[in-house]
Amino acid sequence: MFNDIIVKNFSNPEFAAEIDNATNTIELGNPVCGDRIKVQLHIEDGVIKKANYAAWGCATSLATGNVFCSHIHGAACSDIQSMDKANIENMLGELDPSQHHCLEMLHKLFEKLQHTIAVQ
Amino acid sequence: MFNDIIVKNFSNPEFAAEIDNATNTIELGNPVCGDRIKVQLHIEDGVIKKANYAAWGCATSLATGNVFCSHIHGAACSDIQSMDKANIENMLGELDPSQHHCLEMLHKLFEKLQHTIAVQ
Amino acid sequence: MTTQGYFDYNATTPVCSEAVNAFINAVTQYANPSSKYGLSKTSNEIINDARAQVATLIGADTGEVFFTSGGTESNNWAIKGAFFQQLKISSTRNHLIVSEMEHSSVLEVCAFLEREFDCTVTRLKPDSEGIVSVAAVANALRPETLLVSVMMVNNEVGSLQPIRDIAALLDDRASQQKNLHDQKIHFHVDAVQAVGKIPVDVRDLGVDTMSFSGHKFYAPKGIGGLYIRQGIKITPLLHGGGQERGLRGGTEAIASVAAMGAAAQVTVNTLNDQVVYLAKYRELLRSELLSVVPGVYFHGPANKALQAPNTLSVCIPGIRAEALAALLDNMHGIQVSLGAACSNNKSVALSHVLLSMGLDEDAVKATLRVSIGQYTTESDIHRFVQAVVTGVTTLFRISKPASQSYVTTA
Amino acid sequence: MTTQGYFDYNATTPVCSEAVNAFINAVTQYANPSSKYGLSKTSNEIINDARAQVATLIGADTGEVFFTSGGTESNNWAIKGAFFQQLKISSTRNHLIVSEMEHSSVLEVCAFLEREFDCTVTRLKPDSEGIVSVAAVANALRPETLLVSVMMVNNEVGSLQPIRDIAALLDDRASQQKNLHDQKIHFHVDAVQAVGKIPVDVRDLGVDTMSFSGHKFYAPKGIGGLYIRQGIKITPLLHGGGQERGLRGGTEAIASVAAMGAAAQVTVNTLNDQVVYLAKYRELLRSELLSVVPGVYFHGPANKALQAPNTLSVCIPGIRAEALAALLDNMHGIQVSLGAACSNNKSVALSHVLLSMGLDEDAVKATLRVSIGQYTTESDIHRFVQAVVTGVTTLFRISKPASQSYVTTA
Ligand SMILES: Cc1ncc(COP(=O)(O)O)c(C=O)c1O
Ligand SMILES: Cc1ncc(COP(=O)(O)O)c(C=O)c1O
Repeated sequence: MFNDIIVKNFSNPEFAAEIDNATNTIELGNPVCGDRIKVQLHIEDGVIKKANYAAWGCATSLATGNVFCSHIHGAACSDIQSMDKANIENMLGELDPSQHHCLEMLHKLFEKLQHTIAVQ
Repeated sequence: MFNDIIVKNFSNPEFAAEIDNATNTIELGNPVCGDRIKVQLHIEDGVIKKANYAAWGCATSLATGNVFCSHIHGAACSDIQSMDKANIENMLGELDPSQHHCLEMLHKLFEKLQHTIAVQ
Repeated sequence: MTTQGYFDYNATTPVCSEAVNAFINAVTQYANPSSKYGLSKTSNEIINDARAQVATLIGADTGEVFFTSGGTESNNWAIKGAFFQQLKISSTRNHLIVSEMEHSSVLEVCAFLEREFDCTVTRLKPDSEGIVSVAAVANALRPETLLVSVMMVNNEVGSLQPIRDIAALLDDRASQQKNLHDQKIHFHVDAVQAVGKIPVDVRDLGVDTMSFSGHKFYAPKGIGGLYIRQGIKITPLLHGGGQERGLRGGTEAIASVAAMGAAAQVTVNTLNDQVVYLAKYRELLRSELLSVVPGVYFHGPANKALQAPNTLSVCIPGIRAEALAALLDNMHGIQVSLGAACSNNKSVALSHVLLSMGLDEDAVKATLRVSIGQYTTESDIHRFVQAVVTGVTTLFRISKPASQSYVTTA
Repeated sequence: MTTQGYFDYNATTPVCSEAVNAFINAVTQYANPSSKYGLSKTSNEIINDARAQVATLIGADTGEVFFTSGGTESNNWAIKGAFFQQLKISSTRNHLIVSEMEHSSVLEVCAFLEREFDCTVTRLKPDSEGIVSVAAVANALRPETLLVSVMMVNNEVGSLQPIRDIAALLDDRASQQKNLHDQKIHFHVDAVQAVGKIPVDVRDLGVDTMSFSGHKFYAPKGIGGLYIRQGIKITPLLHGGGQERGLRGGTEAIASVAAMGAAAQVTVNTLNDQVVYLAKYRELLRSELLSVVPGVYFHGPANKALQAPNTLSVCIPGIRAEALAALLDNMHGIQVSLGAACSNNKSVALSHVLLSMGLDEDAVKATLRVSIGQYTTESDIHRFVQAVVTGVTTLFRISKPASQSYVTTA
């Protein structure tokens, strides 16, 4: 069963789109269940001006892409860099055991984003 | 479960009594379940003037004693002698398998009665 | 249906209105609890709620309660499950100990294992009051003992067995003296006649598995459960889909489960009162019978605290209980159980429980089981005693002369 | 509860009002059918009536119908029962043949016997349409074969298996060529997805044992049965009191039995019509989906006569069925089943049925099971197709770009 955050984000995935002028791309795959998420970013002046995503996978992973984008869209890179695991932990709400791999994916996405920002 | 004949005969056993001036006595025991029936008769002028019984056993066997007495009470000895198995077969009504031993007892009672009359 | 003549609550109980209503409410929630959509949420909640209600009744954690189709399945599961679980590890731990007065669903399982597998069964005789002693269990223990199964309350005489003490004995044994395989002996308890009738607390008792059955405490027939203590492993009896945490397959009987939960809840709320007034009624029954039925006496524990409050095993020497029961049923609409019944043309089935207590055939045939419950009233008791007197009088009128004379067999 | 979004009748069915009413009427008849007093007469009549209703539904004699707690118990009983029955006579007849697409309650029983006893199991692959061939069964037979178990209708793709032909094969084998122990091979059939959905006649089929489950034909969950052909002997699974003619212990679940009887009666009266209109709706569903969902195709028999009229296995390449099902559920209140589901953090459970038919992982993950029933209306079907289109559109919007690009794993 899905919690409200997950339902809202997979049934109305506002950030599911492509960016023409992406400055960066983050990609992630889960080798076990085959979920894939690709996030395109437009970063300018230390701010994530735009974040969009595409995904292929279970409902929770589709929601995860949208949750990720909604949290980083418009955020300052410095704020992203200062985030830690605890901030991310509750973003998807309460999950069933079968959905936990999506939280792992979300953590990975933030890690990758932090890395992307760091090396910029 | 008991059929109506059995219920009527064990719940209101009219012939359960002792005869002071009995001319004959028939006794029967079932070695398996321990049922016992003792019938006292007053036979005079070729007629069974009186038949009473005592019994110790299951409800169906108590009924059997009463059914037996009610059929022979007042009967002519000659009528008894001309009875065959078929006449007796339905006297107890329909029986469960657990009650069939009482039909056997009834047959035995008639046999004994016929023998008693014959040797008189 | 009226219950004023019903004196056979140990056979089964009428279903309480709370249980019927719970069934009716739950039966419309048709979604399969194993399904992954929203509709299944309610089905799951119904099951979880019922599991919590039942767990409360027996003092278990919800994770320790498994639903089954009744006491028979629970007993089969526990004993075969413990046996087959062990079979993987060692075929030399193959000794079972049970009491002679167990329910057929325990005895038949043991006979099956004995017949089909390399397995030995010790059957312990209870004493004349219907109680199995801890010493008897202790004496029967062997290095290869795998399981002990003793019922909590006997269904025919209501005797309470020393479950807590047997559990302590087995625990002691496990800690002191290592048995052949360093494995604790599995202690199964058939509490089908206890749960709902006396307070039962699995933690306090220290049992490994424990059976119960809904229809003995005002739930519908065909639903029951098995308590499996946390950490205890038994092989499933019904292999299948992953229901009941993988241990009991089969789509959950939601509506019946809900009904049993509701009945458990009612019991939790009323048990303390019931225990008191049922014992009072039982003693009323006993004293009234004593005052009006010549020679009547009772089987079971002399110490009344060791008897289920709702059960009385009544012996009326000189009569056949079967005949009295027939009179009670047909003349008075009263239902009781028997110590013996003609089972077919050639044999009489005598209660193995009463025989195990050392009763002779005549005494067994003269025994009625009277068991009362939450719908029994004081006036039902008076009416019952009156009917017994009438019946006994009729029987004595029929049998007195014959029973005194010598009778030759045919 | 509304059923307009319910497309999962193979998982379970709503309970029909006739069954609920039968339950409510029967539940007041509280007497234990095994008791000997008059009050038990009604309880017994209720059970006898229900047994006759169920026997009519499957073309059996009443003496051949045994009530159980459901399909899982019936499958466990038949297979373990045939195995243990044989074990007495010979431990060398120890080979079982089943199909790979059986329900877990068959497969898990076989795995248990294989693991714990000296026993070999051959698992037959169905063809790509989900049908096990008679030739495959014939090839797998060995002198030591004890049992063949093949389901009548598969629960996921609805494929009908050649039961009559397999029975004939086994009969032939028994008459021509004596096997190792001169004993006929036991033929068990899991007909849980057949009874109530297509006409079933045990005489015509020639099976030895056959399972069915009430909740698949509008009775409550937790009640079912096993047909045991006259003369066939299997060991009990639930040992105990002499219920069900000594073969299945446990106080009878009277009210649930009555409910299943009533549901069987309704089915007998309506089945012929249902078979026709459900097949019509299924084809409507198929053609509508074909016309609006790009790339959609269906698993199962090409010959539609070989598929249960109520079942459609739908594959939509390029999407995850799990995600579509979540949208259908949460946006439209529609329930379907899946070919695959994330089962925990580390694995995905892929349908063993679809895999056995040779489908690859992507196809399995893209498969929905749609199953309809007596409450489905034509407008439900239109609404369903509309919802699928909306869902697929959303999913393609999310996934299109990503699914086309190469993605490295984390
Ligand atoms: C083919 C098949 N066999 C057996 C079962 C098990 O039946 P039950 O849920 O009544 O135990 C099911 C359904 O769950 C099934 O689809
Ligand atoms: C002591 C005892 N154990 C087990 C059972 C069996 O329970 P069920 O009828 O629910 O299978 C009963 C009652 O029938 C019982 O009295």
